[in-house]
Amino acid sequence: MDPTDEQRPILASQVLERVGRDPARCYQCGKCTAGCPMSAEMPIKVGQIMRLVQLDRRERIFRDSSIWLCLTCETCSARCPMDCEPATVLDALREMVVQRDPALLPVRIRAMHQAFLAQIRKNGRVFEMGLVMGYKVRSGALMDDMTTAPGLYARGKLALTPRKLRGIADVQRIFNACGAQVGSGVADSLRYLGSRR
Amino acid sequence: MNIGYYPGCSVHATAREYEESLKAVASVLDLGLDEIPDWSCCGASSAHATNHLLGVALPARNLALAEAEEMTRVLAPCAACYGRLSNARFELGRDQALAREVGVVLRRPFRNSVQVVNVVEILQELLPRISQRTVRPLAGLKVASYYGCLLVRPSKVTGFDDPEAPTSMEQVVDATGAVSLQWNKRTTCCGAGLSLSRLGSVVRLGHAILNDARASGARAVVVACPMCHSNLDFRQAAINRSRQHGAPGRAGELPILYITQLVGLALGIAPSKLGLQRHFVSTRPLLERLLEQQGMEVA
Amino acid sequence: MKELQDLARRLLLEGRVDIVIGYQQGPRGVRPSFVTRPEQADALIFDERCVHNLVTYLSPRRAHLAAWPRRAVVVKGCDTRAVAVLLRESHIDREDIVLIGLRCGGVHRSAEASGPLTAESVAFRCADCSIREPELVDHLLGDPRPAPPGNSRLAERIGQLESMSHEQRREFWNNEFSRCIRCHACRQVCPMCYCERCIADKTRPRWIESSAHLRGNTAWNMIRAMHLAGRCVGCGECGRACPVGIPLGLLNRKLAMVVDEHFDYRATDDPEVPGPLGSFRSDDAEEFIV
Amino acid sequence: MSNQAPSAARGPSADNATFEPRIVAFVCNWCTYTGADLAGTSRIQMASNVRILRLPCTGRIDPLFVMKAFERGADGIIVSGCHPGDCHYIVGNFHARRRFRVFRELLDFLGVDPERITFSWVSASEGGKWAQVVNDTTRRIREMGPMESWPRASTALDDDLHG
Amino acid sequence: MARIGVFVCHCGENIARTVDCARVAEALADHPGVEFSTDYKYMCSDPGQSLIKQSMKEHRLDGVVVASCSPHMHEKTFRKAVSAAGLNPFKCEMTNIREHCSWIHEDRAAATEKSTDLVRATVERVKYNQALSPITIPITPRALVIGGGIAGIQAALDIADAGREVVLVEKEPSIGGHMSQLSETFPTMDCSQCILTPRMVDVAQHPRITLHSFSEVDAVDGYIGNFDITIRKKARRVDEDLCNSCGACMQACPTRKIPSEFDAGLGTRTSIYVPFPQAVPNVPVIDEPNCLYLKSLARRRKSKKPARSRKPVCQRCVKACGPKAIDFQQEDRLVTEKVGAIVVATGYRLYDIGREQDEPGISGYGEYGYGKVPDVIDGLQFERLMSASGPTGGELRRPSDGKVPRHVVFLQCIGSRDPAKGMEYCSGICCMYTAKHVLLFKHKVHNGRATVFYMDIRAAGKGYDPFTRQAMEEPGVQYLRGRASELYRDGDVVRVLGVDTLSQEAVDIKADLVVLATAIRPQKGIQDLTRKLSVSVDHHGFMNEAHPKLRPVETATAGVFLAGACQAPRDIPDTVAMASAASSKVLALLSRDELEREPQVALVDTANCSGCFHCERACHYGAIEHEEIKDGQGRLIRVVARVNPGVCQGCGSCVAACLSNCIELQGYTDDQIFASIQAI
Repeated sequence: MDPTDEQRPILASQVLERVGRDPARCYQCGKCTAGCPMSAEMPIKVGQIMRLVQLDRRERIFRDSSIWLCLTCETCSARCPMDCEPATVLDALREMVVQRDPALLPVRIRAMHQAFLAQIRKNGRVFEMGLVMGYKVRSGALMDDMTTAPGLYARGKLALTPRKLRGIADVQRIFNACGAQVGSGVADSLRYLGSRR
Repeated sequence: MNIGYYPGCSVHATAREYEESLKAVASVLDLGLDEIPDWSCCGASSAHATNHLLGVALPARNLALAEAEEMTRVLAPCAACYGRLSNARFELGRDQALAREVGVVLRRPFRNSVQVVNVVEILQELLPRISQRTVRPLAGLKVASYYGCLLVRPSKVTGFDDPEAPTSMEQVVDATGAVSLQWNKRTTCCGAGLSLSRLGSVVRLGHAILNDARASGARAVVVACPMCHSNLDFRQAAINRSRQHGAPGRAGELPILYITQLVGLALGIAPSKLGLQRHFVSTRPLLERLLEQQGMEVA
Repeated sequence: MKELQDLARRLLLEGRVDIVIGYQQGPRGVRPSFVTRPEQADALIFDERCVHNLVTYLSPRRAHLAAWPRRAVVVKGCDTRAVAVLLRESHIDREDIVLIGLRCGGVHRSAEASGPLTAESVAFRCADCSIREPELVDHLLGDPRPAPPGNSRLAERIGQLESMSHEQRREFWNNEFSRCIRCHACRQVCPMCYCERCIADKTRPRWIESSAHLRGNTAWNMIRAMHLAGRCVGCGECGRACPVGIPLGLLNRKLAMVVDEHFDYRATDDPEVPGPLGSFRSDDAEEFIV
Repeated sequence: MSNQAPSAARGPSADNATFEPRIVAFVCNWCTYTGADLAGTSRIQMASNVRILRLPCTGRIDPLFVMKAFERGADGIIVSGCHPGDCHYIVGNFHARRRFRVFRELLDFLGVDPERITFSWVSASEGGKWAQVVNDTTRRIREMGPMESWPRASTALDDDLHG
Repeated sequence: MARIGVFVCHCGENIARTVDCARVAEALADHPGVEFSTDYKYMCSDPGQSLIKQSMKEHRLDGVVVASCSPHMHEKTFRKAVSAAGLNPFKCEMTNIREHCSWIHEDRAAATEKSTDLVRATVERVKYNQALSPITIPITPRALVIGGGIAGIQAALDIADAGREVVLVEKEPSIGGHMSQLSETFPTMDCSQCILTPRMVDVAQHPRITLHSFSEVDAVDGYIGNFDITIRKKARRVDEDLCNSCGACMQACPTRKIPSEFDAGLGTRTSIYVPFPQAVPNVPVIDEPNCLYLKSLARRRKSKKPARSRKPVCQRCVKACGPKAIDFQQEDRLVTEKVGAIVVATGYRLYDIGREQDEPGISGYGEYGYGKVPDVIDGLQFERLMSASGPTGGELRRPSDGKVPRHVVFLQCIGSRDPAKGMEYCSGICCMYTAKHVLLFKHKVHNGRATVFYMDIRAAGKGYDPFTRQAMEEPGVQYLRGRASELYRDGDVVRVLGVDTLSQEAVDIKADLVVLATAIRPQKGIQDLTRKLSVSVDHHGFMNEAHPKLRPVETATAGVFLAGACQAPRDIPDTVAMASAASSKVLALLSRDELEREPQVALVDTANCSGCFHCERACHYGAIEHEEIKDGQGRLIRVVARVNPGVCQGCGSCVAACLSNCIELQGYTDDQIFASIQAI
C-alpha cells in the first residue's frame, strides 16, 4: 500500500476517481476565479473550491450555493495552467450532492434540473412549455416570466403539446440503468426531489 | 453533399427560426440534411450536471442511431447539443470502462465512429459556395460575431477553432460581405445554464456582452446557439431595462441574428423564410436599412 | 531459356564475370549450376522447380568460390531481397556481381517436384510474392508470368501455435528441437549466415552448447532466429535444407511478422532501407516495459 | 574448471508452497544500478530473490544472457535501464528496446511465458520504483512456479559449458 | 588455478547486522580458485586496506574481490589499494552487499545466502578480468567556446588568461549576448553595459582568443582532446580587416525601418548595421533579406531574365565606404579548428506568447491576445525601454503611442510553471528582474503605479530577498498573488482581469503598459548543435549535465562542458560562476599533454570480423572505423571493423549488435559476464 494514498484527502481522491482529474495538482494561481463569469456572485469562488477540496472541507462546499452557480462555460478549464479542469471537478462535486444529499440543492436549481430531467424521461425530448410549467410548479416561482409566454406563443415559438418518441422505452431504460449503476442515482434522487416539493 | 442532422429540442420550439434558416440555407448550398430518426434529447445540461453516466449515455444513444444509419458526420446546430454530443464521443473514446458501461446501457452495438460538427464548421467548409452564390452582399453591415462558450470549449473535446482567439465565424461573416468587428467578449459566457433559474445573472452577463458589442460599433450580433440567442434576444428587454451595470445602450435594441440567417440574407432568401419576424428584438429597422441600400423593398 | 544461356555465354566470353551461378537439370530434379566456361552455358535452365536461393553463393564465406570473385547469379524477384540485405550489410560490392533476374510465376516447394504449380505444391514464400519485376537486377529475362497461386499454410500454422498454451507450445518445440542433429545445414544454406565464425562455434565462452542435446539445440535455434530477425527474407531454404524436417520457417516468419507489426519493416529489395534492429525510433511502442 | 551450480544446490524438490524463485537482473550501471543503490540508502525493504548483474548499458545486454540465465536455473529475469531520453550513452536503451521486443515475442512463441521477464526503466532517482519492480516480479514468478520447461544445465554436460 | 582473495566488509554494523559476514567469507574459502577469504569491520579504513595489501603479498593473490558497498562508492579506493600492492587495478572487483543486500533485507539467512551468491559470481568474473592499462590520448591544448554571451566571454577569458588558446564562436554579428541588452542588473543595480563592455573589449584584444563572430559550428568530429571543428563563417559582406568602423555605410543606407533585434523589435536599424555602438567586433554586417541591392539580385535570379545592362540598384554603402571594405561577392566560408575541449554557452531565448507552432507541445496565450496587443511587451523589451542606449534613449514610452505609462502591470510566470503551455519549470530569474523593473519604473515615473501578479517570490540569492522586499514596499506598488486570466485592448488601455488569491478579491485593471515575465527557453534549433556534440537534452531542450550534483558543468560526452543558461535558466552571477567552473574543468584537461581514460572500450577481434558493420549502426559515437586487411602484396582481402578507443565511450551496444560476438567490451567481456551468469 502506498502510504501517500492514506494521506491524500479523501474528497480529492473521490473526485479523481469520478472524473479522472486531480484537484491535488491545483497550486492556487487563481486564473480560474479571475476568468469566471460568475465569480462576482459566488460566495465561494472556484479557485477557493479547489482549495477546499484539497483541504477536504466538503461541508463548506456542499452547503454553499456556489457549485450550483457554475455555468459550465469551461473558461476555467481552458485556462488552467495545471490542466486541473475545475469545471469537471465541479461536475463531480454536484453529482456527489445529487446522489448523497439532494436536499442541499438550491431550490430553484433543483427544480430546474428536476423539471428538465422529468421532461426527457417522460417524452424523450424537452418540450419547453412543459419544462417551464414544470419548473414553475416545482420552484414556486409561479409568476416569474409569465409575461413572456404569450410573446413566445405569438411568435410561433411554443409548442403546446409534446411529441413523443417511438424509442421512449430506450430512454427510460437509460435513466433506470444510470440510476441503478451509480447507486442512488438520478432515478432515486428524482423521486426524492419530488417528495420534497 | 449530405450530412447527418441532429436538430435538438430547442429548434422545434423557441429556436424555430434557427432551423428554418438552416434548412433554407442548406437547400441553396446543396447541403442535404438527413435527420437522425427518432432522436432524443442530449440531456444538456441537467443530465451531465447531476449524473456523469447519464450525461454520456443520452447523447450516445443519438450517436448510435446515426451510426446505424451509416452516417459519418452529424450536424448539431445547437451549440449545447454539439457540446454534449462531442463530449460523449470524446469520453467514450478515452475511457474504455465508461464505453463498456454505456454499451451495456444502450443495448446496441456502437463503434463511436460518428463525427460531430457545428453550424459554423459546416458553413466554413462551404465558404466557396457561399461566396459564389451570394446574390445580395451585406456590404457595410457591421457585425459582432459571438461564439459563446460551447462552440470552442473545451477545445480538446470539440477540437474546433482556437478557444481563445477563434476566427471561423468571422470568416463566414466576411463571406457574406458583412464587416466583422474586433471586440472583446466574443467567448464570454452569456449565462445560458441559469437562464431559467437566475435571471439576475443572465441580465448582468448579457449586459456586459451587449454593451461591448455596441461599443465596437456593431449593428447586429451573430450567434450560432439557441441559448445565446434566447439570452440576448428574448432577455434583451430585461437587460436593457436594468441599470445596475451602467447605462443601457443608447442605441437601444441590438438585433441578434443566427449565423444561418445572416448567410441566408446574403444568399437572397426572403427574410420571412429565415424566420426573422420571430425575434423579440425587431430586425425590421436593420432589414430596411439593408434593403434600402440595395434598392429593394422589405418583403 | 535461350536468352539466359546466351547472356551467360556472353558475360563469360566478354570476361565480365568469372562464373555464372544458375540452375541446371541434375540426376534428381533441378540443382544449382556453376558455369565457368562459355560452352557450359547451354546447361542453364529456369522453371518452377528452381526453388533454391542462389544468393547464398554471393557471400565471400563460400570459400570454394573464392577463385571466381566476379560472379553472375540467377535470381528470382524474391531472391533480390537477400541481395539487398547483403548490400545493406556491406557484404558484397555491387560492382563485383551481375544479377540476372528471371520473371517468375512461383516455384514448387521441392526442386524434385513435377507437374504444374498448384496451391498445394507452391513454396510458402510465393504466398506473399511482391517483387514480380525486380529492379535491383542488371538483366531481366523471360516473359511475364501469371502470379503464383497463393496459400496461407505458414500463417495458419503460426496461428495454430499461437492459440496453444505456453506449455503446449513448449512441448511442440521441445519435440522439434530434440530431433536437431546440429548438422548446421540451415546455416550453410542461408544467404544471411555469413559470419566468419558463427556464435555457435565460439568456444570462449561457449554460449551455445555444441553437442546435439535439447538444451544446446534450443539455444542454437533460438539465437539463430534472433540473428535473422529483421534480416530474414523468408526464402525458406533453412527449412528445406533441414534433414530432420524442423519447421524453421515458422520461427523466421513469426519474427518477420513481429518486425512488421512493431517496426513497420518488411523484407525489401531496396538496400537503402535500414534494418529494423540497428535502427530505432525514439517513440517505438514500449507497453511491455514498466 | 568447475562451477557450483546454484540450481542444483536448491534441489529439484522445490514445490510451490516453499518455492522461492531465483531471479537474475541485468541492469545498466548508470540508471537502474544507481536507482537500486538509492533504494538501499533509503532502506526500502524488498524481496531478496533478485541477484543483480551490472552492465554498462542495456545496449550491452544480449539475449544470450537471458538464455544462459534460464539454462542455469533462473526462474525469472529482470532487464532494466534508463528511461528513454535519459540513456547515459544517449541511445543504447532505444536499441535494447527493439531487441527485447523481438526476443520477448520469440520466447512467447517458443512457449516461454514472457511474464517471466520484466523489462523496466528505472532511473537513478527511482529507488522506490526499483523496489516495486523487484517485489512485483518476485510475487509474479512465485505464483507462476519454477521454470520447468526450459532445458536446464546438468552436471553431465558441465564440461561443455565453458571453454 | 587462480589465486583470488575475498574480503568481506562489515561496514561497522551496516552490513553485519543482516549479513553473517564471517559465514560468507567461510563459504567462499572453499570455492575453487579462492586462495584467501576473510571478513573485517571496515575494509575501506586504513587498517582494512592494509589487510588487503598484506594478504595480497602473503598469498600471492592475482585477483581481489571486496564485498562491501556500491562500487559507485569505493571502487576507486580499492583499485588504488590493489594497485599500490603491485597488482593491476582492474584485477579488483567489488560486490555490493550493502545497498543491494543488507540495507534492503531483514531476513539474515536470506541476506547471507544472497551475499554468498553475489560474491561467488564476482569471484568467477574476476577469474577472467584482464590486466588493463588506461588509454592515453594526446591532447590539443586549445578550447572551443560556443556562444559569446557573458558565459562564453567569461569562459574564454578564464581559459585564455591561464595560457591556453581559445576559439570563440558567436552566431550574432557581435558578442555580448542578452546581457548587453539589459539596462541595470539586480540586486546591485549596476549598469549592465558598464560592467560588460570592458570584458568584450578584453576578448577582442586577447592575444590567445580567436573570435569568429557571425559564425556557427557546422560540424564536430573527433573526441576528447582531439576535436576537429568546422565553423561556418556566414557572409558578412564587409571585410573585417579593411573596415575601419567609421559608420559611413550606415549613414548612407536608405533602408531605415528594419526592426532592430538588439532593441527587441522596438527600435529600428539600417540593413547594413552594427547591432549596437559598443559591438565587438565593431564591423557592420549586411542583412541579406533587407538589402535593396541583394534583394534586386535575388529577384533577377528568380525571374531568370537575361542580365540586362541595368544600373546596379542602390549600393550606396559601397560608394560611402572609404576603405572599400564592402564585398557583395562574399559567401559563407568554412574554416576548421582543432581543439581539445569544448564549452557550450549558447544561452537562452524568451518564450513567445504567440502561437509557437514550430514547437510541438508548446502553446501560446490566446487569453493574452497571442502577443498582438501593442502595449503588452516582454521583459527584454522593457529592458530596452529603460536603457539609456535603447530606442527611447532611456525614457519609458509605451510602444503604441509613445505616452509615458502611469500604471504598469507586471505578470510573472508567463509560460513558466505552466504545464498546460508546455513548460512546468520555474525560470528562476523573473522574480528578481520584475522587482528590478518595478524599482526602475518607480525611479523614472515617480508617481506611477505598478501592480505585480506573482505566484511565489523566489529570491534565494545573496541580497535578493531584501531587494524584492524593497520593491514590494515601494509606495504605489502592489504585489498581488495570482495569475491574470485575461488581457485585452480596451481603447487606449490594456484591461487585466485577475484575482488576488490571498483576499479572493477580483481585480480589473486598466493598465497603460503590461510587462510579461516570459519563460526562459533554450535557443531555437539547439538540438541541431547537441546532436553534433552528442550531448543529451531534457525534454525542454536544456542540456543535460553529467551528474546534477557532482558533475554539474560536465556532460556525458567527455571533453564537452556547459556554462550558463543552455543547461537551465540562470541569472548572471550563477552563469559567470558556472562559466568559471567549466573553464577550470577545461584547464585541468588541457594542463596535461596526454589524457588517461578508463580502458572500458570495445575491441574487435579482426580475425573473426566478417565486416557486416552492424556494430557501426549501433554506435552512436561513430567510434567504429573501417580497417582494410591486406595480404603480403598489399592486395585488399577484406574490410573489417575497428574501434577508435579515443571515441568509444564503452556502452557495449556494438557488442550486442555483433552477431558472431567478435567484439569485446573490456571490463565487460563475454567471458566475465558468462562466468558471473554461470555462478549466480
